[in-house]
Amino acid sequence: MMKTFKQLALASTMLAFVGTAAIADEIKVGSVAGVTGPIAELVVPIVAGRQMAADQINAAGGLLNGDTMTMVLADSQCDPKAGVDAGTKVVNVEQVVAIVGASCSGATNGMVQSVTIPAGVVALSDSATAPSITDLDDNDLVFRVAASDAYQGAAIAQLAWDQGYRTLAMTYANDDYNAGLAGVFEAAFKGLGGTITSNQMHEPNKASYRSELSTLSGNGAEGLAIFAYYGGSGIAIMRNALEAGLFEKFLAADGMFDQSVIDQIGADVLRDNIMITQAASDYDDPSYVAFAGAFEATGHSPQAPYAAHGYDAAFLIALAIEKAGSTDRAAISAALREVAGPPGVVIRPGEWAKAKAAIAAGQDVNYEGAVGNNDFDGNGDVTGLFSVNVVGADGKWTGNLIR
Amino acid sequence: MDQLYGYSLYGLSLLTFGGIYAMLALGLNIQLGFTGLFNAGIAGFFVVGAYVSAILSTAPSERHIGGFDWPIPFSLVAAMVVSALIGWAVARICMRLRADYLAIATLGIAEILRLIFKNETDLTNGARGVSYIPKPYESLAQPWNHVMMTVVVLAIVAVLYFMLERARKSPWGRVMAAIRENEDSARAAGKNVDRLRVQAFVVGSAMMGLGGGMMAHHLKFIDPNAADPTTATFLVFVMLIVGGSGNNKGAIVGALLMWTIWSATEIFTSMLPGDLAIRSAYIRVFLIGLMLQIMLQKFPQGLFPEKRLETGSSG
Amino acid sequence: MAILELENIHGGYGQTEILHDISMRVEPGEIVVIIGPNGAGKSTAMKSVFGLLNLTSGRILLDDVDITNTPPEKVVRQGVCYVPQTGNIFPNLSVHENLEMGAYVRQDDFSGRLDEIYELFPPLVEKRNLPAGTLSGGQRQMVAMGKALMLDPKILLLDEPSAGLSPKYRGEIFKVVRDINEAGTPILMVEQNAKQALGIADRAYILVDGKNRLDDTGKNLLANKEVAEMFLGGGKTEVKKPAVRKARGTPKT
Amino acid sequence: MIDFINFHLIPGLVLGSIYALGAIGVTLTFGILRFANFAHGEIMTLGAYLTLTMMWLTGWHPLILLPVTMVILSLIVIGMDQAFFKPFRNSPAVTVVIASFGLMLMIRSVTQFSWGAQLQAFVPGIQRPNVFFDALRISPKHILIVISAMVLMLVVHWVLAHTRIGKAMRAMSDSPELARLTGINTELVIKATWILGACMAAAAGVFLAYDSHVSTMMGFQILLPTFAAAIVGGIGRPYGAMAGGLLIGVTEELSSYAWLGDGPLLEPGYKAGVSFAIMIGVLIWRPSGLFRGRVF
Repeated sequence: MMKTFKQLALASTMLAFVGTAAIADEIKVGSVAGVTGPIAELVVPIVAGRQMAADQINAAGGLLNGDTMTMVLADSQCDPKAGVDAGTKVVNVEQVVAIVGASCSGATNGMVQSVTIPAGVVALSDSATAPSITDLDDNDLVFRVAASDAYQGAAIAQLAWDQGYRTLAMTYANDDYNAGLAGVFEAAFKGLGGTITSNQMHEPNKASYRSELSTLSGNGAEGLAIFAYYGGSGIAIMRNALEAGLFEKFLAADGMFDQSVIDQIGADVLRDNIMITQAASDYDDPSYVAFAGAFEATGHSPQAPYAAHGYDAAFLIALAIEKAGSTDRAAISAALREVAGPPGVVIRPGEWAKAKAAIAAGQDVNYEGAVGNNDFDGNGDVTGLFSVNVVGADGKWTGNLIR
Repeated sequence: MDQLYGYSLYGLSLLTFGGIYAMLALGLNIQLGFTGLFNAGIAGFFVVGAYVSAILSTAPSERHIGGFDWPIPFSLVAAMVVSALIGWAVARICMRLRADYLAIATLGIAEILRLIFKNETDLTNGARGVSYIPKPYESLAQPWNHVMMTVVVLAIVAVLYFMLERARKSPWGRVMAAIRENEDSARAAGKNVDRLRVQAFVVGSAMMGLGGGMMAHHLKFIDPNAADPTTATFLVFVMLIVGGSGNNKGAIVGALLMWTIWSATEIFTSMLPGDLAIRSAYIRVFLIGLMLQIMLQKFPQGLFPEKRLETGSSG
Repeated sequence: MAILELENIHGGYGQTEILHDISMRVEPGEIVVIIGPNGAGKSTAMKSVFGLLNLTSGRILLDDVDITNTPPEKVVRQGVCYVPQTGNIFPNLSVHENLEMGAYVRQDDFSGRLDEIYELFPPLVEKRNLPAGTLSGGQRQMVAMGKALMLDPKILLLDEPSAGLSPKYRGEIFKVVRDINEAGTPILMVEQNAKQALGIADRAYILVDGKNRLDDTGKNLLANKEVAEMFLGGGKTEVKKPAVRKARGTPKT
Repeated sequence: MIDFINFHLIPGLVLGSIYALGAIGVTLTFGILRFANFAHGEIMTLGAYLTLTMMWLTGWHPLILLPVTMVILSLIVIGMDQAFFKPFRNSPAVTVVIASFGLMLMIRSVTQFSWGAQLQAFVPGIQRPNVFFDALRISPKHILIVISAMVLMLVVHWVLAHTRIGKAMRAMSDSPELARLTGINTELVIKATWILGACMAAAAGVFLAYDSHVSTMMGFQILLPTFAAAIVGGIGRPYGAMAGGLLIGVTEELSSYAWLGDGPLLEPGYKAGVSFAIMIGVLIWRPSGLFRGRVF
């Protein structure tokens, strides 16, 4: 027992040492994400995206007077309890100047309402998409680069309509993200004149969805719209549906956008049969290309859902700090809008040195990010650009911006 | 200076969370510690209390039924009453079951409760949760809002503690201890064992409902994910076992200590570079499991072993 | 040379001492009976042989080998078999499987022994594939004894084999006990039915309050006036009996 | 009607076979060691990941690797027993159950740490079902899963009914005290119990992964239905567990069949609650399980 205690004590001393060693000239930004919990598999690339932004910035001169930008990770577990706890830690103990996160809408809702708004810290979420975040009474302290489901739901509905779908069956995982998206989609598709033959909620993480699919397929729909995380239930549903021959055509949103969908189901089966919208920039857009090249070099797929958002969010926070010229939380919050939208020198991913020079010269900057122009509206939301993605000849997703 | 101020605020947060968990742990202590009832469905009573208090106290909203704009004290009482009623129903049904059967049954019931709150979208806004839950003293300027929240939580814990200590030393508490030690002889001595057990279960459930309600007010937001069994059930068990099952002081200290460990370890692990920081989140869970094992194997009585009362000649 | 010898043992469960200086022995070929009032430590004394309680002093010798505080699974391997008063069969196993379990520690072929057991207990033959829990009380007792005899033990310990049985079965069980003994197995037995037990006993020990009170041959004790008053008397004991039964119902006395 | 068989009954049987295999381990532990092992779900998960790792190394079919997985998993589980359960042999059930909570958290984090949270698949691509009689659609992997599960259940039956150690396991499940008095080496029986349970858990995990995918939470997600299966069948009764598993699996799938009108009988969102509801019902009205009395 004593031995265990000694080892623990030793370990914590070492950690404390690492901590103190890094404190010199660093500016901390909170990185709150659902590292454990139901979307653990999605979070890894998102955090990597945020980290890559910080690494690039530090390599290109750092913040303000060469200070290091440190992303302080805290686990929000997709649980509002953990979200509040994580927010408290980064705000009070780590004294972060701003926060990127949290991941899930529920954790974000708790964190901002209970912690960051009262504390006056700006929170910029890269993946919380619930419409309920839009109308928070937030003193301009809550922003997101992920478009509200209200936009994406409508975008998928329009896409489906344009592709000639008139009757669709739909199913959604019962979680904060997918339930919101499904609601918007249903209303929008019906508004266009389409018919939803059957709409079913499902509980994620079940071993089989065959009986649900059988009910869904009853009324002769042309395809199935799936709102789910690929890991929680999305892949299982598509697999079950294809194996049973119940549906051949699928529509989905960015929770399903991952290479593992193709890897696990098979490119040949999915080619021409699936369309996934994703909040993203045009893949030919120089901003996206700049991000994708660098991110791929870190060993992650640039197409991973919300990874580019993570990058943009961290980069925007850095720009706001630089623009504010200080680590004052209120000043950063005020500067965030200015650096995100026009007018100003256009800054693209990776162009930190250019941004730093422009700001030093007193110019305005306008970040055009990997996922779009990131211009915030009055509620701190972005309209977002969406791409439609299909399976390309190489077995990878290929996307085109929806105009 | 800022750093010190920040640490103080974090300290308040630890006390608030720890205090709310202490309510859950005290509730569990009545059931498991005093009476030997193995309730593995803490999350169920927690989520009931949280939603009841949340919906009653919020301003009217289109997203869910109500709100009813009740003052927080009233909504908390309602949360306790509803949790107690559900506890009563569960107890009536499950009281005859052997310890581990009871655990599995209550775990299943908690899961069903969570599914109800998640699926009955018209009532609860489903998975999207309830927002704008009022928080006691939130209009005060920082840090006094935090200070007052902590004071409220700790005051409730203190009241519960004194009530439970009195109950433990009362004839009622002695009979409970006697039942746990030897059910047959308590029965032989003419005690209505089943009724007393139901009482203990109901009181414990009400306290878990109170904890859930306080958590909703503290978070200002609640969704079904907050009733995740790992942090709403298992963590409470760890707290009680570490503190000392059967000892109210142990339940409180266990809750405060384990919450601090649960929360504060991350401050260290997040200093690890990149990928390791993510992976260390898993290690944190591992350490909690290991700690539980070490406590159970080396210190099964916990930090505060139960003070055995003389159960008298009736036992 | 005694098969089994208890020398001045003290001990009990946990901290409570129940046996205060008990000595007894079983010679080859004997039936030895332990009788005594309730709570005298009769069953406890028997369990002490099986390493089921904590002995603080004294020793237990099996064939002059010290087996004090040896755990039960090892005592069985030394050739001592014990039939507890209750829970002495595996109710969900068939009769046949119960007997096979009795031979668990045997590595050799025991089919011959199985036949002998069925010969000793003919009613079991047609029930051999039924779960033992479905049998009547007397037949269960046969299964329990048969199971214990599978090892052809050096000595057989029986804890109140006739408890709870109807008078008809009781007689049968005592007959079986004598048959077993006549086939060469020494028996140490605790009994409430003192009269019948002393009738078949070569020698008997009377324990009171965890101490030796009397020991003599079965015949002499049957004739002993004090014993007659304590255990064999007329109406007095009959009145006492229900009370005794009830008290016995409390767990693990 | 054919839809009923294709999309409700057959998936129910597949799922039920998996539950049944898991429930055998749960029920054996419950019967012989007298506690509900909450770590059993993570043991199933571990089985799936071990197989996955070996598939990366060898490229062989998961079912061929299953025996190897069984051996490795058995060794791991026996090690766990020595380190984390043996100290509690004489403790009350509550303590051991809480210890198993702890172990559950530990195994899960080790799995997440070692293999990451990312979803994995045994076999990429999908497998179209074979069509029999123009209407009956059964996927080859489902045939494989159900048949393998049946074979394994027969093996379990054979072990319990005809081997010395199997009978000793049942004896100890009946009465641990008498088992000791009979000279049964209880530690050996406990080891055998873990081995048999681990082998079945390995199969359950591998079949589940083979039918869908490998994830770190997969075992925990089927843990409660597995408990339900064990309880419905009567705790400590492997044959009951098999029947209970099939019953729970089929009922879960049938609950959302359109028995009345067009809509599903029960909203699929509540599907996860079906097994708990059955379990609680059984606990209340028939605590000894559906198959009281003679079990074999």
